[in-house]
Parts: sequence; C-alpha cells; structure tokens
Amino acid sequence: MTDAMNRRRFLKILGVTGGGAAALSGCGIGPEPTQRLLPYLVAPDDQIPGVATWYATTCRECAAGCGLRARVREGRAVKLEGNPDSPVNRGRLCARGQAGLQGLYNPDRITGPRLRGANGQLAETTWDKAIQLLAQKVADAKGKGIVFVTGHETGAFGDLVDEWMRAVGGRRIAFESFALEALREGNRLAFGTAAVPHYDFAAAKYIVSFGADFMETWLSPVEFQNAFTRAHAFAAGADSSMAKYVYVGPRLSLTGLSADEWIAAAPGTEGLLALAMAQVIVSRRLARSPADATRLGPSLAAHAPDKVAAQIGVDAKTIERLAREFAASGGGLAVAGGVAAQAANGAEIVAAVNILNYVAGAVGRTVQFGPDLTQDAAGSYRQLAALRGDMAGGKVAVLLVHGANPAHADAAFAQALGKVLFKVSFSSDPDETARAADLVLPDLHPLEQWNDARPRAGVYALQQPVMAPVFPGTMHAGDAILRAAGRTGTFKDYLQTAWRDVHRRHGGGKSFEEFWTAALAHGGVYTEIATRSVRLGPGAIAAMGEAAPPFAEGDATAVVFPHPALHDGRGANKPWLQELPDPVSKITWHGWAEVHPETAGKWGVVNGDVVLLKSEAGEVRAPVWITPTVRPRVVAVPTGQGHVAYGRYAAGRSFNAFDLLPGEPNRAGGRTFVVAVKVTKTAEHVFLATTEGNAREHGHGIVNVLPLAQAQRLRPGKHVFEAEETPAYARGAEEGWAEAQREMAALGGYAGTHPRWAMAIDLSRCTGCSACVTACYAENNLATVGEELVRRHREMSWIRIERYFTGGKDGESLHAVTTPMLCQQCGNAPCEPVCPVFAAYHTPDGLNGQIYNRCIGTRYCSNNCPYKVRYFNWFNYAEPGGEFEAWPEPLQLLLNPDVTVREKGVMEKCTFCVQRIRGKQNEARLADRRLDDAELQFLPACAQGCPSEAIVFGDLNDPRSRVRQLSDNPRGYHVLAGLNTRPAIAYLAKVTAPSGGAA
Amino acid sequence: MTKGEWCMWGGGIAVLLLARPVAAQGGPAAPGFRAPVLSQSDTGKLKGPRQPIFFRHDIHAGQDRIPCMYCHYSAAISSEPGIPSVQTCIGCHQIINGTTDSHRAEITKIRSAWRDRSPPEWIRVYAVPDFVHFPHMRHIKVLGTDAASCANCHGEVAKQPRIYQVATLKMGWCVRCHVQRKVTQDCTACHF
Amino acid sequence: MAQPSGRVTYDFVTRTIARTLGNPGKGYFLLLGAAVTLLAIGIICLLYLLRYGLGLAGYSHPVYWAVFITCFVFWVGIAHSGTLISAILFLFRSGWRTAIYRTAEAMTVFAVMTAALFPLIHIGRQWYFYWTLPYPNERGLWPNFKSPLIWDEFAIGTYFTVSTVFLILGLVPDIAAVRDVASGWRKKLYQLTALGWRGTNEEWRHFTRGYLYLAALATPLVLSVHSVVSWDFAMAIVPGWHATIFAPYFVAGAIYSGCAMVISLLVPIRKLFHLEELITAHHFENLAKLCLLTGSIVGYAYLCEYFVAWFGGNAHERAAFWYRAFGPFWWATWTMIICNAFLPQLLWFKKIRTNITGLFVISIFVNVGMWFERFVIIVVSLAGEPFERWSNATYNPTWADWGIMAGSFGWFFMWFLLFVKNFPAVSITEVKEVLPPPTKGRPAEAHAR
Amino acid sequence: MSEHRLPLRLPGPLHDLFRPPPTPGVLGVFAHLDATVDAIQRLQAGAYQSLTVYSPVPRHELEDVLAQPVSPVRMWTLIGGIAGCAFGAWLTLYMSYDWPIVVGGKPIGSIPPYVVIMFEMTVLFGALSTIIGILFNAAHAARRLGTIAWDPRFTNDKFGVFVPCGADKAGAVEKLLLGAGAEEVRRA
Repeated sequence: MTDAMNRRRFLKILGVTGGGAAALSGCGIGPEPTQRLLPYLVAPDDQIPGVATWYATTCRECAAGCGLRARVREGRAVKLEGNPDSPVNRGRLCARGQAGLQGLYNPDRITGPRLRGANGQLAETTWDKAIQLLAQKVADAKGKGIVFVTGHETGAFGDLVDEWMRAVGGRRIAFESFALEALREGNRLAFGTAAVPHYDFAAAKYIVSFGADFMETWLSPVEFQNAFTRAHAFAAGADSSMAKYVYVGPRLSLTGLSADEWIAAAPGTEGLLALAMAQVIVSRRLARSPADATRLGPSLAAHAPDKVAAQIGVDAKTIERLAREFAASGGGLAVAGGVAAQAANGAEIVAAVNILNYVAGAVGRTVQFGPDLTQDAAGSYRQLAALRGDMAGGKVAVLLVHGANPAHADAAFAQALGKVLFKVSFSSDPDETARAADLVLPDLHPLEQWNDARPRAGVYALQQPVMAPVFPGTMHAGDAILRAAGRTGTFKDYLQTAWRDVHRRHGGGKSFEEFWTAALAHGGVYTEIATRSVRLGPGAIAAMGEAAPPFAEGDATAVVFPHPALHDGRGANKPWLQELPDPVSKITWHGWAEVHPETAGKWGVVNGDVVLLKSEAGEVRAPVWITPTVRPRVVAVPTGQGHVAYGRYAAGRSFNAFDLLPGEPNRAGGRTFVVAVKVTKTAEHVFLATTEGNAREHGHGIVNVLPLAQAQRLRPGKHVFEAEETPAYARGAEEGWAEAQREMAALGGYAGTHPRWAMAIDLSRCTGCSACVTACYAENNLATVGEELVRRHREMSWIRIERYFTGGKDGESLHAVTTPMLCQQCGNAPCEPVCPVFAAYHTPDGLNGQIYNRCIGTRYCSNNCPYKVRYFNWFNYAEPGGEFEAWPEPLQLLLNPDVTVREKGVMEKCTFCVQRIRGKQNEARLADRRLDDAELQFLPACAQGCPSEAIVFGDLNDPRSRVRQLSDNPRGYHVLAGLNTRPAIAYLAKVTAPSGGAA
Repeated sequence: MTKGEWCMWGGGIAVLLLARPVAAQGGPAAPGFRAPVLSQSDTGKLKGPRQPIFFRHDIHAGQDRIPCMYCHYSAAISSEPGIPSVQTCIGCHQIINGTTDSHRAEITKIRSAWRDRSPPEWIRVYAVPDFVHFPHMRHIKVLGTDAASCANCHGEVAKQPRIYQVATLKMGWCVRCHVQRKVTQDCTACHF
Repeated sequence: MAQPSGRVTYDFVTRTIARTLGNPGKGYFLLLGAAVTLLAIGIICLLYLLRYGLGLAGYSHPVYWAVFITCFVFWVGIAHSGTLISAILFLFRSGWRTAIYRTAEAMTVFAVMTAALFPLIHIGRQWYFYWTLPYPNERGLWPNFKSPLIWDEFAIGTYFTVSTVFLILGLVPDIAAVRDVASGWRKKLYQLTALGWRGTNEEWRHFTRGYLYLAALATPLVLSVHSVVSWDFAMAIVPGWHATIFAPYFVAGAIYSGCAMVISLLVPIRKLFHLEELITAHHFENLAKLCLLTGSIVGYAYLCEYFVAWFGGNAHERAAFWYRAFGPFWWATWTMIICNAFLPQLLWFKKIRTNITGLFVISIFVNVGMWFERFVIIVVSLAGEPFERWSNATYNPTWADWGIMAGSFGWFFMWFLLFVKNFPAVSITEVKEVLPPPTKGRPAEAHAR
Repeated sequence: MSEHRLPLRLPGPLHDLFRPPPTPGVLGVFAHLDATVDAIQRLQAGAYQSLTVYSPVPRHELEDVLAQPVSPVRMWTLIGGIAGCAFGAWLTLYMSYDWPIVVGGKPIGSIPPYVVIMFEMTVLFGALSTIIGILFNAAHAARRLGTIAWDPRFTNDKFGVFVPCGADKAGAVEKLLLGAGAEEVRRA
C-alpha cells in the first residue's frame, strides 16, 4: 500500500494508549520487544482505555436499514451488533452486517483521491485538485448529459445528490442488482400502488413463500427472520401451534431450508400456483374474501388446479390441499419474490400472489400497506438500460457512480463506460466501476460517516461515525459533493438541516439538540405508521392472463440467485463472507451450479465437474454441485463471484453469473434472472472447497425432529430423547462419579458454589442463516484460511451450521434440518483428560477451558472430541506478510483486544465467549451485585447475533434462568448423549408441521 | 542521550543541590517523605528504563502526595490503568514551572509536547504477555485505591525517582498471591 | 539349539565377528550415504515444518493425527522384537537367540530413538515439548498424569533407557573380546567402552545375575510399552480406537513387525558380513515361526474387531468399520489385511520358512502391511468420524509427511549402519556360550583353521 | 599387563584405590575348560585362597567349582524397583494435589492411570539400580583383588587362573598348574 498505514500511526491519529489485539506472541523465545505507551494528548471523555464504548448507527450493507451498535475499543470499532432499539432488527444482525467491519478495515480500500493521468493509470492526487476538477467537469458538461448513479439511498445523501443534479442539469438513477422491480410492478398491477407493504410474519399462521428469500436477501432479512421464527417456532404445550411454512420454488434456498413443505414448482409457474390456490378459495368460499374479490371468479376459473397442475409440475390435489390449509389457518401470508419475482413474468407472479392474499383476506392483516418499505429508492433495471443506451450513444458526458458497481453486474454497461468522457467513482473499494473511472474520490466507509436511512415509512435511522477514518485520505462523498457544488458547510450540517424536519414532526416538544442527541443514542427515531387499506386494482385481471411463464421449461433452465453472503458481489472482498459456507451448498470461496442428481446422471457429471452454461446473453463455466434441493432440469447459479477487480479476496475468483442474464429489461422493468441455457460438460474439474462432510446424519441423534402432533403431546418433565442417557449397568459408575465430584468441589479453586454456564439451542428456531458463524469470527478473532485450506477442512469456524437432509427418498418429501455445532462444554469432557499439559481442563464454572498459551498442540483433544469442534492453527495466520495472513494491514485493527490471537501450533475452540462472561462478572463485582439472567441470555456473540433468537445462554445452576427452563423442556436432548459426555448445550428438537395430506 | 542533553543535566545538578522541594512552597505540606536531590551520577544508577521525560514519581506521588488515581484515572474501572493524557500534565504544569533548571528542562519538554501535539512515547515498564488479561479494576476493588495498595505489585512508587519493575509479573508470582489470599486459581480468570 | 559346524570354535567366533569391524568398503559407504541423504531430506522438510507450521503436512479436520503418529507407532512396534528376543527368549533359555539378539537389540534402541522423534515433530509447538516433563517450574504447573501421552512419555523413556543399558551391558564382554584382538584407533575406542572388562569370575558372577534381572524387568516392560502406546488410542472414544483388545493386539503386532524387521535387516547383514556359519537358516526359521504366531494373532485381532463391531450392534462402531473396509480408504485397509493376515500364512510351509529370499520378501511385505495397519487405525478411524457425521473428511499426505518419514528411515539406518560396523553385531560371548567348551578330549586346536 | 584398563589417568587417591601395586602370584593359562576346573580343584585342595578365574564365557562348571555366593545385585534390583514404584506414586499424587485441576470429571488423584506411571518408574529405577549394582559390585571386587596378572587371550578362547602367593610358594603353584594341564604359567 502506498499509504504507510500501520497500527502505530493509527493509534497516534486517535491518541490512544495501550490497546491492540492481544496476541499469543511468537515462539516465546528471546526477549520481549520494548513496548511503548502512547498517551492521549487530550483524554476523550467518551473513551476509557480498556473499556468498550458503544455507538448506535445504521447498517448499510443492504437496504434493510438495520440498527447497529458498534463496540469501540481504544478508538477502533471491533464488533458490530444489532441495535435493540431499532424496530427493524430488534438487536439482531445477519452475517453481512457483522462483516461490515471487514469493509471498514478492508486492506484493498482506496486510501485517497486518484486521477487518471496521461499514461492512462490512476495516480494519486489531492482533494483540492480533485474537487476542483470535478466541479469544472460537471460545469463543462452542463447540457451534455450528467448522470449520477447511486445505490439504494433512502436518506439525506440521496437528497443531496438529487439537489445537486437538479442544479447542474443532470439526473440521478439508483441501481441495485436485485431491485425487486417486479414486486413494485406486481403491487401496482394488483392494487394500483407500487408501494411495498410491510409483511407481518409474526402474526401469520400459515406462510407461503413463492420464491421470496426473506431470510437472506429479500427486503429486510433480519426483521423477517426474527418475525418468522416468532410465528413458526414451536413454543410448548398442547394448545401450542405453529405457523406452517410452505416454500414454493424451483430451488430450495436458505429461506426454503426451514420449510415444512417444499413445492418445487417449475420456474415461472409460481403465479399459476397462487392463482390456482386463489381459485380454490374463491370457488369453495373457504375464506371471507373482500366483496370485490368475486369479480375475479370468472378469470380465476381458467386457473383451476386441474387445469394448471401439469404446467406447474405439482398435482392438483396438493394445490387444493395447500389452498384449504392456507384459508383455514385464518392468518395466511403469501409472499412473492426472489426467483419467482425475477422471472420474465415476475410482476404477474407477484400480482397473482397478491390476489391470493387478497381473496384469503390477508391484505390488511398480514400484508399491511402503510408502513411501506422504501423500495422505490432502489431504481430499476430499465433506468440502467436506458442510461447504458445513452452512454453508448455518447449522450453522457459525465457519469458519477456512488455505492453501486454496475460494471460488474452488467457487462454491456462496462463496455458502454468507454464512451463516457469523464467517469467519477466515489467508491472506496477498487471495484470494476472504480477501475474504469477517470477520477476516484474514495468515500468514507458507512461506519465512518454521517448519513441517515429511511428503510420504511416511520423509521428514521441515523448513521454516525463510530470512529475516525481508517484512511485519513478518504472523504465523505457528501462533503465532496457539497464542495464541488460550491456550497458551504459539511454533510453533517446538511443532515442536521434535514433532520430539523424530522424534529418538527416527531420532536415531541424537545429542543433540537435534545432530540438529536436522543436520536443518536437510539440510532434514530422510530414512529408507528397506520396501515391503510387497498383495493384490487384494474390491472389485476389482466395480469392473471399473463401469469403463465412466457417460456417452456427447456432442457435446462438457469436460475440466477443472489448469494446469501456475497449478494451481488459486494461482499466478495470480505474474507469472512467468502469463507462463510453458503447455508445451502456449504461451499466457500467459489461459485457453483446446483444440479439435481437425476439431471447430473443424465449429463454424466459429478461434484466439481465444470459445465459450460450458455445462454443467449453469455456463458459461464461453473462447477457442478449435485443436490436434491433443486428441481430436475433446473440449474441454479449464485451471483457474487467472478470479479475482475475489487481486491485480493474477490478478484479472479470463480465466475460472474450476471454474464448469463439478458441485457434488456422485462415487462416489469426489472432484469430477468431465469433464463434457458445450453449445458455442455467440459474437461475441467474443480475441487470444491466445501465444509460439508456427510449430508445425512443416519439417526445418530445429532438432530432430532418431532412432528407437530407429537410435540403437542409432550408433557413437562418427560424427555423423549433421554432414554439412552444412563444405561443400568453404568449406575455404579455414575455414583462413583458423583462422589468424585463432591470430593473435588472442596479442592482449590473448585471449592464453593459456581455457576454452570450452559446453552439451549432451539432447532425450531434455527434457520441455518449462519449469522452466528460470522458473529463468532468477529468476536473471537477467528482466522480466515482461504480456499486451499478449506479444501483440507482447516476452516476455523468455532461454530458451524450443519445442514442435514432428511427424507427425499422413496417418495418422501425432502426436509432440511440445520443445527449449530459448537463446543458442547461437556461436564465429562473427553478432550480434557487426554491433554498432557492441562491446556484443556474443566473450569469451576463448568467450561472446558482451553488455555492457548499452555497448549503445545498434540491435538489429542480434538481426536477425542466426538463433536469435532476443536480447531487447530496449522499456520501462523497472524504473521504479518505471511502466506496465510488472515488480517493484512489494516484488517488486524478489527481484532478483539479481549481475545488472544492464537499462534501456530495451538488448538482453539468455542469458549462460550468467556471474555464476555468475565467482563460481565467484573462489571457485576465492581457494582457489588449478582449477575442477572436477563443480561446473560444473549451474552455470547452467536446468541447475541442470532436473528431467530435460537440460542439462549445462562447459568444452569440458577433454577429461574431461561436456559434452565429450556434445558428442562421435554423437547430437549443432548447430542450423542449415549457417550455420557454431559454436554452443557441442550438442543430442542425441531418441530415440523405436517407436510403431507395429514393437516 | 545527546551531548547537549548531558550538558543540560550537568548544569541542572548544581541548582538541584540548592533547590527546595516544590511542596514546601505552599499547599499541603508533605510530612515525612522528601524526594531526594539527584545528581547526574545518581541518574545513571537508577533502576528502570530511561524515559523520554524524566518524570519523577517520587516527587509527584511521594513528596507532593498526589494520589495514584489522579493520573491513572481508569485503574479502578478498567483493565487498563490509564496513562495520563498530556492534558493532565499541562493542567498543573501550566502554572508550575519547576524550581530547578533540571526540573524546568523536563517541564519544558512536556509543554513542547503539548504545543507540538506530539505526546511523549513512554517506555512501558509493567507489561504482561498478550495472552494474559489482567483486570486492574478487580484488584483495586479488593485492595483499595491508596498508594499502599498499588505497592502490592508496583512497589513503593512514591520513592522511585524512575519507575522500574518491582515484581516479576510471572505467572508463579501471580499464583502465589492468589493461593495466599484464597482467590480464584482458575486458568480462564486470566487466559482466554 | 543352534547347530554350529565343527570348525566353529571360540577363536573362530571371535575372529569372524571381529572381522566385520574392519575398514568398510564402498558398498557400506554407499548405504551410509543413502541413509544420510534420506536424513538430510527429512531434516530439510522438518525445518520447513518448524518455520511455517504443521499445515505443510496433509492434516485435515478431523484427521489430526496422521503419518507422523503412524510412523511413531510403526517404529515403536519395530522396537519390540529386539527386547523380546534378547529378554524374553533369554528367560526362556532359547539358545537360538544368541546369534541374532544383538542385531535385534540394536534395532530396538535405534527404532525407539526414531520413534521418539515423531511425538516431538508432530506437536504444534515443538519448542515447548518439555512442558510434558514433570520438572519444577516457576508457574507451579505439572503435567497431567491422566493423559495417555504422559504415560507414553514415561513408557518410551523407560524403554529407551532400559533397552539401551541392556544393549550396553551385553556389549561389554564382547567389546572386551574385540579389544583384545583389535589394533589402532578402534583399540582405543574399545578400551574405553569395555569398561575394563577382564572376564574374572567375580565380574561374571555379578554380570550374569544382573543380566538376568534386567531381562526379567525388560520382559514386562516390553509388554507394557506397546500396551501404553495402544492406550493412546484405546483410551480415546473414537470408534476403531476404543477397544479392549488393543493392548494384546498391539503387542502382538509390534512383535510381528519387529520380527519382520529383524529378518529384513539380518538377511543383508549376514550376506555382507559373511556370517552364514553363525546365523543359519535355523535362526531364520525360528524367526519365521515367531512371525507366523504373532501374524496369526494379528489376523485374529482384525477378525475380532470386525466381529465385535458387527455383533456389538453399536451404530457408530458399525459405521466406523464399514467405512474402514469399504470407504475411500479401502485400499489401505486391504493392503494391511493382505500383507499382515494372509501373506504370512505361507510360513506354514517349511520350504518357505527356510528359503531366505522368500522370507526376506515376505518380511518386507509385513513391514509395509504393518505401516498400513497403523495408518488405517489412526487416519481412517479419524477420517471416518462416525459420531459427528458432518465432519466426515478426506486426507491426503503431502511432501512434508513423506519427506519426514523418509528422514526417519535415514536416521534409523544411519545409526544402525554405524553400529554394525563399529560394534559386534553378533554377540561373541553368547555365541560362544552355546558352543561346546574346549576340553581335553576335544581340543580346540584340532579344528581350528 | 594393563591393556584391559580404561585409558584414563585416575587422580591420586583413586589411583591408589583402584590401581595398587601388582599382587605377587602365579597366572596359569589354560586352553581347556576341564583342565581349568581340575586346576581349581587341586588349588582348593591345597588350601590356596582368593583364586581369580578368567574365562571368555560364563561357565556353570566354573561357578560350580568355585561355589560362589549368589550375587548381591538382586537386592539392588529389588530396592530400586520398590523405590521406583514409590517415586511414581509420589510423583503422580503429589503433583495432582499440588494444584488440583479437574479434567473429564475424574477424581483429582485417580489411581488407575497412575499405575502406569508407577509401573514404568518401577522398571526404570529397578533397571538403573541393577546396572549400578553390577558396576559397584564388579568395581568393589576389582578393588579387593588389586592389580593382578591377566592375559588378553582370556577374552578370546583361553581360561586362566591367578593364584596370589608369595615368591616362596610360587614354584609349587606353578608345578600344580602345569600338572593340571596349564599351557603356560607366569609369575607376577
């Protein structure tokens, strides 16, 4: 890097003492290097060395606008958590949100303004020159076409750009690769409004998702997942019910994994299915439909189940059953999106699903217009296509791009860029668009800047800098624009001015300063918006005629879907996200093509064989991953990879699935992500870096599933899975063991009473989203090891999500169960006695201590661990400049100073976030109080982040603790209990609603 | 240390011999302890690393009886003791000029650090390896905040013209005290 | 009993064996050079390993023990026949041991020296290996005596010490014998190492008694050592490791592999040093019988393992053994079964038992088979991970594994070659002991050269 | 004849202890075992004491005729073994309770695993004390015998008998040895 960015300098900027992440240093040979202490010049009043400060801000990794709390130690943000005050994510955060830190400290960030020189290379320049040039170029281009492309901007920054563009005679378009145009268009068709309503998953009693991946990439994943689990999770007791969840789509996505029933409809026919269900409901009068629904009757008749069943690929009986269940539940919610809404007839599919909601009486109940999501800010592909045409036609003199990377998502756009005279990028990442730009004005990272977001009506989320810029050479794009526009003040002033308006409406009598401070503390202002009613629009009936797919299911239909972690590729340069196994395929660092086993047999391919997919628009070479989670003759490929620039982790990796997509917008103005392809097998083979071992658990008791009816019959105190816990012949040994425990409790540090830290994990809630995995990476300084080492299964993920399939054979329906597997902190831990140096041992509070600095690395503990949750440092991942360096400068600044960075040759594993436990204990001790269960429940990073609240932590010895209550739940079981390891983690069996006709 | 600095030191010594302690000029008189007057040859013999500024704990903490917590403000609430900011120094030394040339020379250094906004880089004396998490606040909670408590580990700082490492800070040293006082001996109390 | 030909007298024995200690020829240096080259390769690989970390070897999750521990168990196993032949057969007064026990015993010592390297190499932070020793330290920490690895350390340490003193003790009268016929620098060496041995009745009195007790101590030791090594596995809960038969199974296997190694070493030594008259087909036949016995025990143990896995009905256990036989590592398993259980059945035929070339070939196969046995037990059991299905993994060794393993062979053969050229590789005293003593009725001179 | 000796110069007092001036006496060299036995019997009959018999191998015929007591080395072995066992027990138990650390829910002082250590220590200490016993007893015997005549052929194929005696009796001893079948006699 040109800028000599080192830790010392960083600390100096902030005036920080001590700090730095603790590292298990070198080989312990030779004298310790002399350490320097750098005092503050002026002690900041909100920072105490060694004590974390929390700042509320807003996540900008996607458009959902989740509230964030950034944990700041010695001036650097070290962990992101959900803001509990935010009504969007209620304190929870997804993997992408967690990984925001890696964007902040990304080693490939552009450190200062760059200008393309005479030699065609980008060279450093000064901000004064750069802004002067920008202002001049924009002034010169007046009337010749000025276009500002932004991302999904819902706040003041977007307003500022609009103002500027109005002033200079340009225009702004927003570009999102997955802008969900069909959703808006479908709503317009059905209800005459393009607004995107609020979907109340929590209140739903029956959920049908027509391809909407609402737990990963669709609208507001964390919010929806949290709400979904409220509805879908099984509570307890006889009267307890759960919302049944049906997933419709050609491919079982992460969101589909939780489904009680998967309907693998042919791509593009989801709308037909919805209409057929609506037909059943209307014709049988199964629900109290609104009065105007009756006029749909005649048109619906054409969509009776028996007429469309063959086209959908689902038999009529099933359709009828689904319709009955949906109507009978009295709280149905159907959502359309994802793959379904991205087909060429996406808008009509959405309209059809709207009709289903409407006739079932869901609109106004579970589908609430009013607190609408601000999806209109996402722009549309039609706008981009038009811009592309203008560019190619030489009608754009100056193009400015901020927060979007169209050159990656659209190959034709990248070509057309060449025709633009002057291209300005505000990207701080060296992405494809920035690489093609003439002037790069690196923006601050969202965590370093002032801004705001209005993700949905009534929610004003505020974004504040949580730390000084990592790279002082970067500048807030807002500030740069204000200067270029010749305006005074900073963007913060602009933002505050904008917020005076919010203050006027929601100030509640407080002064602006008070209001502002409170908003900063809470991360924004949150208000309730009343719902409004909508009526079926005139386009609804017309839309029904177009619901059928405009294409026949060919030899192979490619379905391009957004990668849950990398999304459209914006996450590709974050090693946490690259190394995060895709929740469905469990493949890391690479793209893949999902192929059904039957189809794979026909094509003669095995896992890892590279196939050439050729659509009319382009071609990609993708390695095959054979899976039952995709419909036969459908090949599903994720976006996210295939960058040609963007940084060391992203560039040159795998393929760019956008290449398959047509460049023309569809009827809805969106992009078509379902295309017919020709598939050719190539001679290439890729060893997929997958973390999947065996996808079937063969009844080994790792996951347990209860049908709803059985779960409802459970009585407290009866543990259905505990039969094998202590066989009769082991009673004697049991007593001896108990005796030994009493004896030990009087010895040394073990004397006295101690808590027994424990966890309860409800598989009914776990969706497999893997937010916990990334949260763990962030909290515990886990190294990312790269593709080559993942192939050798050397990933360090202390908590991993195991995704097992059940059924799917002999006509049974396929189900997936996901379970987080982490150290079980066994009471009778097999790992402990085999360690020759007591590096693994039992703490008085019931943890399996792992003392890194004592570990000599015999790895015996891991061999003896039946859960295989111990991970070894094969290399020195912290070695600066090393081949396997996990935290290249300045990425090491995100290291948690409370957790030792492990050196090579040391075993590590989940500690139940012992640093947090000790922190809480210290806190309580200083205040002379006892630890309260409420502050412990979501203490570990995984539990804290989990969007479904599936993980609960606490003291098992406290009879009133939530974890104790959950552990005593009759659904509770211990994994491999037969080994008498006495784990501290109780899993609660997953409960599934009946999927067959037994409803 | 450059030649010029040596000269400066040499000049300071003569004045130092005649100097009266700062505390004697007013404020609460310090009963008992009076910081020694140090000659040039004495400073060479002092234990501990040479610091960028010859900050005398024996004058500040011993003679002037400034409480430890005045400067090391976060020791009772944080794992870090808190190295005082330059502002803390300037708070007093805006007014206090020092009585001898050598004192004045040192005080000038901190003033120029403040002016140039370049805080002095102190040489760390008490350090534990990175895999040890030592919570200062827990120890102060039990031992108290007075100088005698701090002396448990840091020795009589009030009598040390230059700070040097008194305890070994090795694990056995920690453990012995923990065993004596019957407090936790759990490994994960410090190592995680 | 040995059947030495008539011309084998005390003097003949001394001269024949002393002759092997002469200046070595080209062939010897070629062999030694090869051994040192292998060792150098191993050292280079090891240096890389130390610098960059164990990741250079082929480990994967959950295969955390692999080629290095395989080699460790392999070499410890090799080390077992030496003490068996020298101590157990001594106690059983088997006369045929006398001609071969020295080679076997030297092999033991060097094999233990080789084996002991692997636990040091395979740990993650090799520079902290001494933390496993119970030495008083500033931290006040002791090792965990419940860990089988500490048992191992004590067992291997004891075994190395005892077999070394046993070797040296037996060597003393022999060195004295060659001292008295040697000249030059070797004489100096032998004067020093013979500890002033003269062969007085007092010396013999203490020597024979002490030797007997050492043999009596070494006998349970040799059984314990491989039992302890087996407990490294049997004490763990891994299916395929956790089995009560492991101790006898491992001991038999160790003796089996040791005997095979003795054959593999003796055949060339006998040829190179022209010891055909001292080491006869009779010796080899007895070794072959021992191989047959222990090989059959090993074969039976294989059978037992599979039977118990099936009959026990434990799902994890069944899965583990199914994986072992028919999983991705089937080739390793079947190599082991064929080499160890089937091939030695040929030794039922006397023709093969007494055919030295045939024996040599079989012994090599057994060595290979025994290496694979350890590989199968260690790697395949871990890779199959039958508890936590998700962690099922594959394993591919790398150059670091092979290089260091090759280095271990270099290390072993370097010491062995240095030993046989500098110290009597066949026991002079004990070979003489089983000869009829020279008496007036049968004067030695009549038969001497 | 001192070829058997370690090529070391012992410091003063040790030299006096281990390398005293030669003992006067007669050395007989025999080629045959039965002749050696015969000579010993004749010497014993002639009341010659403190005979030293050299042989290349230990022979029971010689042991029988000399009727020596059983070597005390066995006591060394026994004591060493018991000490080793006790040391093993102390090591494991003391170190376990010195800083009690719980592993795997097992008792702190867990005897079954410690038996392994105790056993190994028994063998180790037993073996080492046996070796020391051999060395000590042999050295002790050598010191008692003093510097006596020896022949390097004794480690090869000859037997020898050394009879310590004054010059006055040397002639008779020579005659006796030759009579028993000695190949060669030599005065020292």
